Amino acid sequence: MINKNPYIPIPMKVIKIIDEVDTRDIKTFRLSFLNKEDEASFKYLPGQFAELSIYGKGESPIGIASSPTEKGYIEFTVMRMGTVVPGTVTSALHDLDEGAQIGIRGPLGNSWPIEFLEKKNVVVVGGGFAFTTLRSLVNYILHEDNRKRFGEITVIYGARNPGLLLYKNELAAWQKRSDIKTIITVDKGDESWQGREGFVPAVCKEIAPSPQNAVTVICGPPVMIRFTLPVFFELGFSKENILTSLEMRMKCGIGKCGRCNVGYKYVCSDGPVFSLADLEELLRDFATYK
Amino acid sequence: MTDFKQIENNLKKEAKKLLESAEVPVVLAYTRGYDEKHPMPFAAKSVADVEKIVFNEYCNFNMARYIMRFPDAAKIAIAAKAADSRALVVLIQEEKVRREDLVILGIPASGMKDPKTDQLIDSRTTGGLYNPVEYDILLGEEIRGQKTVSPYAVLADYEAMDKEARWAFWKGQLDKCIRCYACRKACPMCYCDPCFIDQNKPRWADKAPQSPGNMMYHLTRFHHLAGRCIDCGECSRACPVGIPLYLFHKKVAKECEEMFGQAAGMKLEDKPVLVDFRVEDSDQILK
Amino acid sequence: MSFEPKILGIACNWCTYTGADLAGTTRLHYPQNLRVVRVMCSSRINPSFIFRAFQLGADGVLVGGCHPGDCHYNTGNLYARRRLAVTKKILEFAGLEPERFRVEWISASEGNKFAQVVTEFTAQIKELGPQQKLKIDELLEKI
Amino acid sequence: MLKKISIKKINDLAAALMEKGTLLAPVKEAAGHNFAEIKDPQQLDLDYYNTIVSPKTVFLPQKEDFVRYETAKPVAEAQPVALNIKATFLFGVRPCDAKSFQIMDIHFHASGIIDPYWQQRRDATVIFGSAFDLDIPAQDADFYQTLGIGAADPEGSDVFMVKKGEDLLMKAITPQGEEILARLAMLGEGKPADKKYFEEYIKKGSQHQTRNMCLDPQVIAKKLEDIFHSGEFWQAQSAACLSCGICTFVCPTCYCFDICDDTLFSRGVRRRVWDACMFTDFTLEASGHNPRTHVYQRLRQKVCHKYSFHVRKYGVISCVGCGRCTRYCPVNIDIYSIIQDAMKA
Repeated sequence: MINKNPYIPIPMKVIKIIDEVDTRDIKTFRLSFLNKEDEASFKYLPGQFAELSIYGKGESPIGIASSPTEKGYIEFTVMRMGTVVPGTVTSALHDLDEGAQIGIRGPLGNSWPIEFLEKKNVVVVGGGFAFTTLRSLVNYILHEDNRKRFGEITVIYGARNPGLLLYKNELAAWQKRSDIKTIITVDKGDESWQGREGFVPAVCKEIAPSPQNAVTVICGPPVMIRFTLPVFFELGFSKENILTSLEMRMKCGIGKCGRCNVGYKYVCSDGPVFSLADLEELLRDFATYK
Repeated sequence: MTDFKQIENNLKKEAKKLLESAEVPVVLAYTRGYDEKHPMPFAAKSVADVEKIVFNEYCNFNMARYIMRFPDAAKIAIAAKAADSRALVVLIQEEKVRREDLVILGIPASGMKDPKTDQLIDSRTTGGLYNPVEYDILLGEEIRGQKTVSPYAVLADYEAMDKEARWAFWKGQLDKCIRCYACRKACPMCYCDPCFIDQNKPRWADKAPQSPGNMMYHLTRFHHLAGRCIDCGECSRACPVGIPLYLFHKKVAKECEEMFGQAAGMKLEDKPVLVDFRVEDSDQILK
Repeated sequence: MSFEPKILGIACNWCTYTGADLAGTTRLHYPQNLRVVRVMCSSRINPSFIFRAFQLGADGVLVGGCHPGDCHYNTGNLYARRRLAVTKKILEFAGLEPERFRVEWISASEGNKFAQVVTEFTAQIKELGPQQKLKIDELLEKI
Repeated sequence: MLKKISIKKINDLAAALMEKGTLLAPVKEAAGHNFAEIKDPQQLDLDYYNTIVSPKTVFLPQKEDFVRYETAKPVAEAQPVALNIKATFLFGVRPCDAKSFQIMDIHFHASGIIDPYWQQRRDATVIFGSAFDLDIPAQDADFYQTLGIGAADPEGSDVFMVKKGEDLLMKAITPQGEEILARLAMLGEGKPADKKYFEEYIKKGSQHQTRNMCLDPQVIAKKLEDIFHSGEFWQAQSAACLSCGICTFVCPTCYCFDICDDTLFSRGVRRRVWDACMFTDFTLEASGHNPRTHVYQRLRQKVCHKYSFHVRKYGVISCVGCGRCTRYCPVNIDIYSIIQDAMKA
C-alpha cells in the first residue's frame, strides 16, 4: 500500500508522451513522481496495473508498461476508447500535454508470477494493444541483473498492420539481441514491410515452442486468445503453464467495490494474472475461450 | 363483476389454449410469490406452466413492462387490466410492439389492493378505469355501473397548495429518493437504453442521491412521461421510500389532456401528444 | 450592488439568432444579461437544458424560435411549442418559477422585437431576484 | 454487566447518549422507520419492527466524499475530505443487522487493505442491539433463522437490549459495551430475576420461528456453482425481475460502490456512491463490452455472490435473512425461494 488512504491518488507529472501508432489513438505516457516518498513506496512487478486518475473525469485501470528496472519514472500505454460509451478518462489523457499533472493509485493487482517463471523458458505471446504488461515483463527479464534467472525467451508479437505495432524501436533492438528470440508478425503488411505476415495463432503453430520446462504468457484480444490457446494445448503446454491477464470494469482496484468479480475472485485484487487452470475453476458470465 | 377466482380460471383456460396451439410461445400473467399476498409477474412458456398462473386482488403489476423482453417470440399473449391495456396502446403507438403480435387477454377488475398497505388501488392512485381499452379476449364480464371518480380528483389537495407549498412538498419528497431507479424500472413506458440519467456524455446529474441530481432525474422523467403516462401507479408502489410520484404524473397528464384534448393510451390511432402537433395549437399554452 | 441576472438565451439559428444579429447591426440597445446559445431549431431544445441551466445558476431562460408556420424545417417549432408548454407546466407544478422561463417567436427581421423582449424579460427577472430553488449551491459556492 | 431502565424513561437515556456523542436510532418516516440522527430525545421510538434501509448506512453511507479538487489546479493541491468522526451510538439494531456488520468487516478488512472510512466509523460506534419482540410473529419475508441468527441474538452488538414488561434490560456484551453502560448513571442494576429473564429470552429467541431451511454454506455454494450455467433456471427465477436497485440498496450486506467525480465548472468532488449489480451499466466497460447484459445474469450474480462467491472467498454466506430485499421488491422476488429452488434443482 502506497498511501494511507487507498482511495486518494498520488500526484505525478507527465514528462513524456509518445505517439505509438499510425492511427494516433495509442499513446505512451511517461510519468515521474512529484514526491520522493511516493517513489520509494511505489514498488511494482511486471503485470501489475494502476488507476490513472484525472480529477473531474474519473479513473481508469491501466497496466504498467514500464519495467521496474527502469528507474525514475513509470510508463502507461493508453488507447483512446469510445466506440459505444465515450471513454471519458482515456480521452482526457490523450488531450494532456507534457508537464501536466495527473493522479495515480497503485500498484494494484498481482503480477506475472516472476518466481514461478524463474529457471524456465518463457514464451511471450502478445497481440495488438495488449502488449503493454508483456513489454514490462520482457524488459524486466532482459535486464542484466535478471537475465540469468530465466531460460530461453521467445516473443511472438502480432498486430493488424505494421503501423499498429507498439514500441517499434524496442522491438528492433530485441531482434538484434541474441539472448531473446523475437518474432514480429502482422496480419497484413504494407509495401515497406519486410517481416512476417500471418495471424498470431498460425505463427505460434509454425514456431512451435517446446513445452519442455516452459511457460507461456498470453495477452491479446479475445479472438486471438481463443485461437491461440488450442495451439498451445496441442504443443503440450499444461493449463498451469498458460498464463493470461484479464480485464473487467473496475472502480476501486483494491477488491472493495465488488464490481470486477469473475466467479469468486476479484480481477483487481486476486488477478489480473490468472493461469488457465485458475480460470477453469471460476464461473464466468461469458467465455472468451473454449 | 366476475370474481378473481373465475378470472384466474379463465386466464388459465385461455393460456392453455394459446400455448397448446403453439402459435403463442409466451403468455404473460401472474404466479404465486412467496405467499398468497405476494404474487409475481410470470411468463408461462409451456402448458405445464399454466397451472402456476394465479390471479387475485394483489396482481397489480403492469405486465406491459415485460412485453419487450421476448424479441424472439413470434406472438405474445398478455394478461392486461385497464392500465396495462393503456400501456400496451402507447407502446403500439410508439412502435415498440405491433398489435398483430399481441394477444391481449383483457381483465376487467375492480378492488385491486396494494399488498404493502392493503389499501384499494382505485382512482385515487390509478387511472380510474375498470375495463381494458383494448383486448382480444375479455376474461370476465365488463364492469358497468361501478361508481367512477375522475382520476384527477385526488389532485384536489395538491392543487390547493400555493407555489411555495408545492416547492416545499416536492423538495421534501424528492430529497428522500435513494436513486434505486425502481420507478423507471417498474414503469412500462420507461424503455430507453440507456436512460438519460445513466449517460456519461453529457452527464445530466451526479450519481449520488442528493437534491440536485434527484431533481434533475425526477423533473426530466416527469417530462419524458408527459402525454405518455397511463397512470398505472406502478412507480409509486415500487418506491421503497414512499414518494407519491403518481401525483405529479397525474397532474401533468391532466394538464396535457386539457391542453391537447387527449388522454394517453386510449385509442390505437392516436399519437402521443408530444410527438404530435396541431397547427392551430394556441400560443396561450406557453404563457 | 444591484442584482444583475444571468439569463440564458437559446435561439434558433434561422430566425431568432438572425434577429439578434439584426438587433446588433442596427445598434439597438438591450441589457447585456443575456448569453445566447444557438441551436438549429427550437425543437432541438431538450427540456433538460432548461432544468440544467437553472441548476447551474441561470436566473432566467429565454427560448427563441421562428413564428409557427415559418419553421425552416416546416414543423419543428410546432413540436417545440407543445414540448416547451409542458416544460413550463412542470416548473409550475414543482413549485418552481415558470415566469423565469419564457418562449418567444422572433423572426429574422424582428431585431426590434428581440431587443424589446430581452429588455422586458431582464427587467422582469431583476424584479424576481436571484433564482435560488434549483441552483446547485454546494459546488458553486464553497470548496 | 446487566442494567435496566424503565421504558418510560427511555428519553432520559437518549438525552444522556446525545450528550456523549451522536445518537442514531430508527426514526419514523412516511414509508416506515429508518436510522437517523436523534435531535430531540423525545424522538426515540422503540415501536418498530425493522428499518427500511439497513443500518449499514452508518458505516457505509450512500455517498462518501473522498477528495475535493479544482480541475485547473495541480493534482497535489486537491484536498482530502476530513472524516469528522464523533463517538456514535447506534441504538436499536436488530440481531440480524448486528450480524451483518461482522460479515461486512471481513470484506472491508480483506486482501491486506482495510477500508479507512468503514473502519474509522466502526471503531467510533457502540452498537446497542435490540431483540425482536418474541410476542409478535416474525414477518413473512424474514428468514434469519435459516442463517443461524436468533431473534434475540446478542452477537455483533456491544450492548444488547431486551424488553421485560415496563423495563428495558441492557447487557454489555463487549468491553466497549461495559464502558458505556458504566458511564450511564440513570441505569439501574439488573436483579438476578432480570438476569434469568434475559438469558431465557435469548434462548427463546433462537426458537422464534421464521422461514427456515437447513442450509450448509459449503453445500449451497457448491450447488450454486453447479447450476451457474443453467440458463433455464436463472431465466425462470429472474422472469419478473425489473433490474432495479432496491434489493441491494436496502440490503445490510451489499457493499458494491461506484467511485465517481461530480464536477461543476472547475470545482469538483470525488466520491463513492452505492452501486448495484442489478444496474445495466454496472459492468459496462469503456470498450462497449458488457459481460452481463441480461437480467438473469445480474440476478444470478447477486444470488451467487451472496451464497456462493462469498462463501468461497470468505467462508460465510453474505446474507443475514433480514427479509428486506423480499419485503421491498416491487415484484416480490424472494431470495429465500430462489435458494430453496436452487437446492432442489
